[in-house]
Amino acid sequence: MAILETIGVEKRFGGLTANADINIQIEEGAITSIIGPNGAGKTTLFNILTGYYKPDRGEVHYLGQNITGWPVHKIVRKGIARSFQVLNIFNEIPVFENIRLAVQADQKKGFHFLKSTSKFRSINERAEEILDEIGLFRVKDVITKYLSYGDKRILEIGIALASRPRLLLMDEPTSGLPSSETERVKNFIKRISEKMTIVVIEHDMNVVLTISDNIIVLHQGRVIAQGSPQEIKANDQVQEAYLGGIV
Amino acid sequence: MKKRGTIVGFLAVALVAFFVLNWQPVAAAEKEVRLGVISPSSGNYADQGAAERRGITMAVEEINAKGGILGMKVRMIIEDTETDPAAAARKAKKLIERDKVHFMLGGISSSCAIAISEVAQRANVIYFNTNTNSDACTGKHAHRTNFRVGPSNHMLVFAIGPWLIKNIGKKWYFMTHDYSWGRSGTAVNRQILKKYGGTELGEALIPLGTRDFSSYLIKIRNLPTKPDVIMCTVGGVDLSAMLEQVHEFGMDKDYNFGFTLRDYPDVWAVGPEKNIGYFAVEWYHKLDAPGVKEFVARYKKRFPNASIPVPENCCYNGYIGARELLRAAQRAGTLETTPIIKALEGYTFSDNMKYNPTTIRSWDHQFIQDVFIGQAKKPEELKEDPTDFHKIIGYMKGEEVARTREENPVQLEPYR
Amino acid sequence: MAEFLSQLFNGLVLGLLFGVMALGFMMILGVMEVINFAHGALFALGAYFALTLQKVLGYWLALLISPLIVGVVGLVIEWTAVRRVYQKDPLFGLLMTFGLAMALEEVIRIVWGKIGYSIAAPKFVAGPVAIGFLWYSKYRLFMALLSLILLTAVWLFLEKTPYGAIIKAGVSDSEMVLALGKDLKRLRTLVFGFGASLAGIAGVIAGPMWSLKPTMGTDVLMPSFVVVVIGGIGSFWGAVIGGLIVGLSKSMSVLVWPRLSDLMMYFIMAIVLLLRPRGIMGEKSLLEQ
Amino acid sequence: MKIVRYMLHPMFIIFAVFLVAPIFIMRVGGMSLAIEVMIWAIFAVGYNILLGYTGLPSFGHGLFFGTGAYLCGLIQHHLIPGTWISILGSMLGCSIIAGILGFFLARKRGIYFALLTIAFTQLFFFIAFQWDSVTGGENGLMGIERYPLSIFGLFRIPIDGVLSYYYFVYAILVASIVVLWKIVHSPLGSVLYAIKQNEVRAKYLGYNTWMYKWVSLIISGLFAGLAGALYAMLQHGAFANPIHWTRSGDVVMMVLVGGGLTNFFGPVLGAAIFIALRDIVSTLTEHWYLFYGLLIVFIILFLPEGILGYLKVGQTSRKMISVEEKWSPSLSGGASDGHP
Repeated sequence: MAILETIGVEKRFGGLTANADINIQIEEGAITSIIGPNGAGKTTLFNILTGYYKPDRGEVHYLGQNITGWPVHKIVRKGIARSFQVLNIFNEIPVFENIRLAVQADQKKGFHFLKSTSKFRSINERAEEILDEIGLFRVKDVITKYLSYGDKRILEIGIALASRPRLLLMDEPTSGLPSSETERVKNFIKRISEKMTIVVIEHDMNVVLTISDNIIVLHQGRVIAQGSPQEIKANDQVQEAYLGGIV
Repeated sequence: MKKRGTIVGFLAVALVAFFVLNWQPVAAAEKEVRLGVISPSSGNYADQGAAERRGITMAVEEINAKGGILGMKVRMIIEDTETDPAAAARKAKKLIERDKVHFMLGGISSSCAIAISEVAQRANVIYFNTNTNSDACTGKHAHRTNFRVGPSNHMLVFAIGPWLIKNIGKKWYFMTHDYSWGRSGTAVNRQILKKYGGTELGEALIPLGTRDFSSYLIKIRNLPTKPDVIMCTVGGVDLSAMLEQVHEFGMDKDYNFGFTLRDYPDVWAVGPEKNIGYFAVEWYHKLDAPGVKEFVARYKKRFPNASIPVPENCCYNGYIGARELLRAAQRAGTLETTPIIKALEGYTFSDNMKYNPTTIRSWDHQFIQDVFIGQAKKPEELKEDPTDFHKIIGYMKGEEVARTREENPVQLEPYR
Repeated sequence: MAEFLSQLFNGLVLGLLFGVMALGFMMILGVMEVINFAHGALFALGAYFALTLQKVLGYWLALLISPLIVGVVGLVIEWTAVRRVYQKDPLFGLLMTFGLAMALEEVIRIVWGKIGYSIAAPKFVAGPVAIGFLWYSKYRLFMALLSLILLTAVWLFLEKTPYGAIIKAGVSDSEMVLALGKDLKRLRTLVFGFGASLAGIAGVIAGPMWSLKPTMGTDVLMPSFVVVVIGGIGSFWGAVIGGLIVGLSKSMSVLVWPRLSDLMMYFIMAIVLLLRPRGIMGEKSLLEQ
Repeated sequence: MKIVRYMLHPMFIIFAVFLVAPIFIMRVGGMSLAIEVMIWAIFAVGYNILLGYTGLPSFGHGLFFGTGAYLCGLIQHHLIPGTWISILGSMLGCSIIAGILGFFLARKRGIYFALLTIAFTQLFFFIAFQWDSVTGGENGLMGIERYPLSIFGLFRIPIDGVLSYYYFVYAILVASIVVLWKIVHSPLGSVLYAIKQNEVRAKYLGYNTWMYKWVSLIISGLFAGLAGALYAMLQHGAFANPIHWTRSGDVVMMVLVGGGLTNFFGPVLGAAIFIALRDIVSTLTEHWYLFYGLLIVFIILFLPEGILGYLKVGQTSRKMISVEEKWSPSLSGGASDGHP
């Protein structure tokens, strides 16, 4: 069963069409990759799926419910989380606090205003658990901006995990990482995919082909191919439009 | 890093120096008379404030030259009201608490004066408000310790209004500055129309701070009946702008303008070309009254570089206010508040550079004095004396134009 | 009816002046993302320079030179102070220009004194003129013409010159300018100077109508704000249309309820905000949301 | 040892200083000034929730301060003459107004937010200035009293005197600072600070950021109303001028000078320095606006982090400074990909 489905989604910026007639289904429990050249409209699609943009046309259905036009926070609470291509974490506070904020949102404790944050034991314990899980417990008190790039990437994903998503959208989780680190992130994705559905935007074909169950190819705002890694590799149109001679 | 350290060090030293300079306790011994001068040197009325401070300075220096009062020199402590009542109240508190002034004077803006007098009354310190005209200062907001040196709106309007009805016409249109001073001016004007059987053709309420009067002037131009008099209660900067535009739209040629009050600096700003209409004047430096010439000469000697070369009404009121306040202390023989108030109440003085003596009315503390009716001179009439903008065409005695006790039923606080 | 038309006309004429004033304000806001509180003070400086210059050089040269001097003042301000706050918390730009506005106003008090002044309009446009039902001031017609010429010139500059294209790009996205590889630093300095001289020229034009006072800048700053909020940041036509709306609201409310003439523009602003939060002509930008 | 640690805590130092200050101030005079410092400190610390923690640069907070003063007077004149009721009424009224304006404001940020707050404060200024049957117009709303405090009808404590009013304001200052301190260190505070750093990220955590910004506006409005009411009682009057935009820089300067962007207690220091400086300079020279203006420029150029920020005081556990960063680091990558 498809956990997420789009029907004829279209988004324009001025005269430019970023997404046109996008019809995709994301299978529950699988890892789906979205690939395509720069400017193909991948991030725009993410922005639409998570409610940051409202599509000009079309609908987004999640678990059979029409969520088109919902505000971001509401969609997130429904179980869709997201990590960003450009690092999007809270830089000025300790690593622990980043995760704690996410757990706090998940437990809906944000409006408590007279009790110190340190008194919310369930939040703090859960945050430490997550830190342990993603292997950042050792740096939990470091101000985030002093983390290494790879750690920041992991933290970015860790924050997304804290909201216990059913569906996790990751925007280029390996971008800018050296190959050793890429491996680490790749394994990490594999590991968490056992618990949730994952959609990744990825450029590194090596990563894409090894982790994906399904691949969606975007080109100039349209879906030009969709299928298993083998099918995509064999697809002439994709070869021509995007993959070139890489594979 | 070193640069930063220097900056902070500099700041710290400056701060400490300021505190040391400023926060030294006032000398305990009563060796001087401290007069708090509280008037605007910034904001809308900055120039009027400067003018009244010149008058106050003259009075204080003249008295000090004669040995001061009660054997002590008078020292002025000047604070800026910023033409902002909240700031004025704060500065008044400062003068009372920290400088421990014996009395205060100044004002210009009625709203500042009301705020100051509220503070002064609570602290039981005499406050002379100079150059305010709102009826509220000696009406709704009258206080035992509060005296008003200049004439009230009521006095001004009852001087100019009947004259206009008699000599110009009965059909009036009002231009009202849309705040309490303006509205109270027009309200008194309406009384006059009622009393003398005139008709009102309408009213334009002009928001304070209006720079552009074109729409109002166009409206007047298109009135179905042409008004005999356009009666304006507009003041300050806005009046300068209005005179400018009345001239620009050529309305000065075919309409008669009346003004509740004309402050000399406003006309000085726009120049003789655009000076128009009939108006009430508090005092004028060309009055043919005893002492005026000498006063003008003293002013010119003392302030050779003043932006306005002759003393005008604000300066006059400042001078008279400061002089009478200090004289009263001399008469009372003390700096205590209540004896001075008693020495002031009902007191009459005739060296006031006006035609008739001025009386300080005991029940509302209004200075009852002559109010003059002026007419703007044509530019060619200014040839010999470029400062002589007005022609004084008449005057009213104070008691004829001031509110009666029935019209102004105030009850001052008991003596303390 | 005659009055209605007269007021309509008057509103449009005023609107043009507000447009010129707001355009400079908006360009600085758009390109630098700085709310220039000093815009009013620059307006006042324009008028005061003209006051001094016209005594020596006559009206026309004053009209020409005074805005240039104000432009130079703008350049100096930008170069010494304002450029240090770009890309920082918008609060800093706000406060910085706020402080500059105060200081400049006080400088005017120190140099020219606290009393008001009047600038004489040139003889050939002094006095009123009657055109049919409309009895109007010659100077204002002259001013309207001048404003129109100015607006056209700015429009041509924005549309037809490469610099204009960059400024327009900067208005919506300063990163884009960087991407174009142009010298953003110099561009900003120039735009600041240009915006300042627009304020200066508005001051010179307004001087003979409104008379001069040190506080004159503070009084005209607010209409510029409202024009920009109504018209929308980053749009030439937004500034023009916003200016006209504010001008009309001032003159037309005199017909209906004069007390409202000042409040009216704020009400219009509130309505525009309700219906179209980014202003009538404004484009969606990163500045909001 | 614990006691020593408590005693070195800035909160304790502030409370202690204000507690004993009258001993010195009574000698030289200037109690009103000291009271004013405390009132502005309440205002500034509350305002800093919005500015320093949520990162919303309001340049029109005089609106709430001035309105609070008016409400205090109006309640005294027309409803019940009492100190508590007028103060609580001002707080409630201002938070309601903040809530209503928040519907427009909370969707904005950065410079657009600032523009709108300026416009709203002007709107309120005109209303306050022109509606003189209610507000007293330019003359202000006079005759605001300090009624004796009555506690359950048992005691009557007069606060009309300078010293008694000082300690009344002091008690409120202490309470306000404690409450605000708690808010800042609560989950709510942590979310507000998260919004300042990265609003988009906060949204993607599932926070309804609009609602939080709205709440932050209400909190700051509430404390501004409280300060306004206290100020009205100090001055015995309420005036329109504090609402005017030309006065709106004051509270921002206090926050900035003290280092409010990096330190919770910065605004208290800022209020003290600002008010003392204004008082001194305006007495020394007629042209004090020049110095005030230049001082602002100087501070922005050389001390943008304020005094505490510069001295790096109290930035151990929670580093709050983000002024070097670009204002909206959010989604710039996403957006650039969105414009193919």
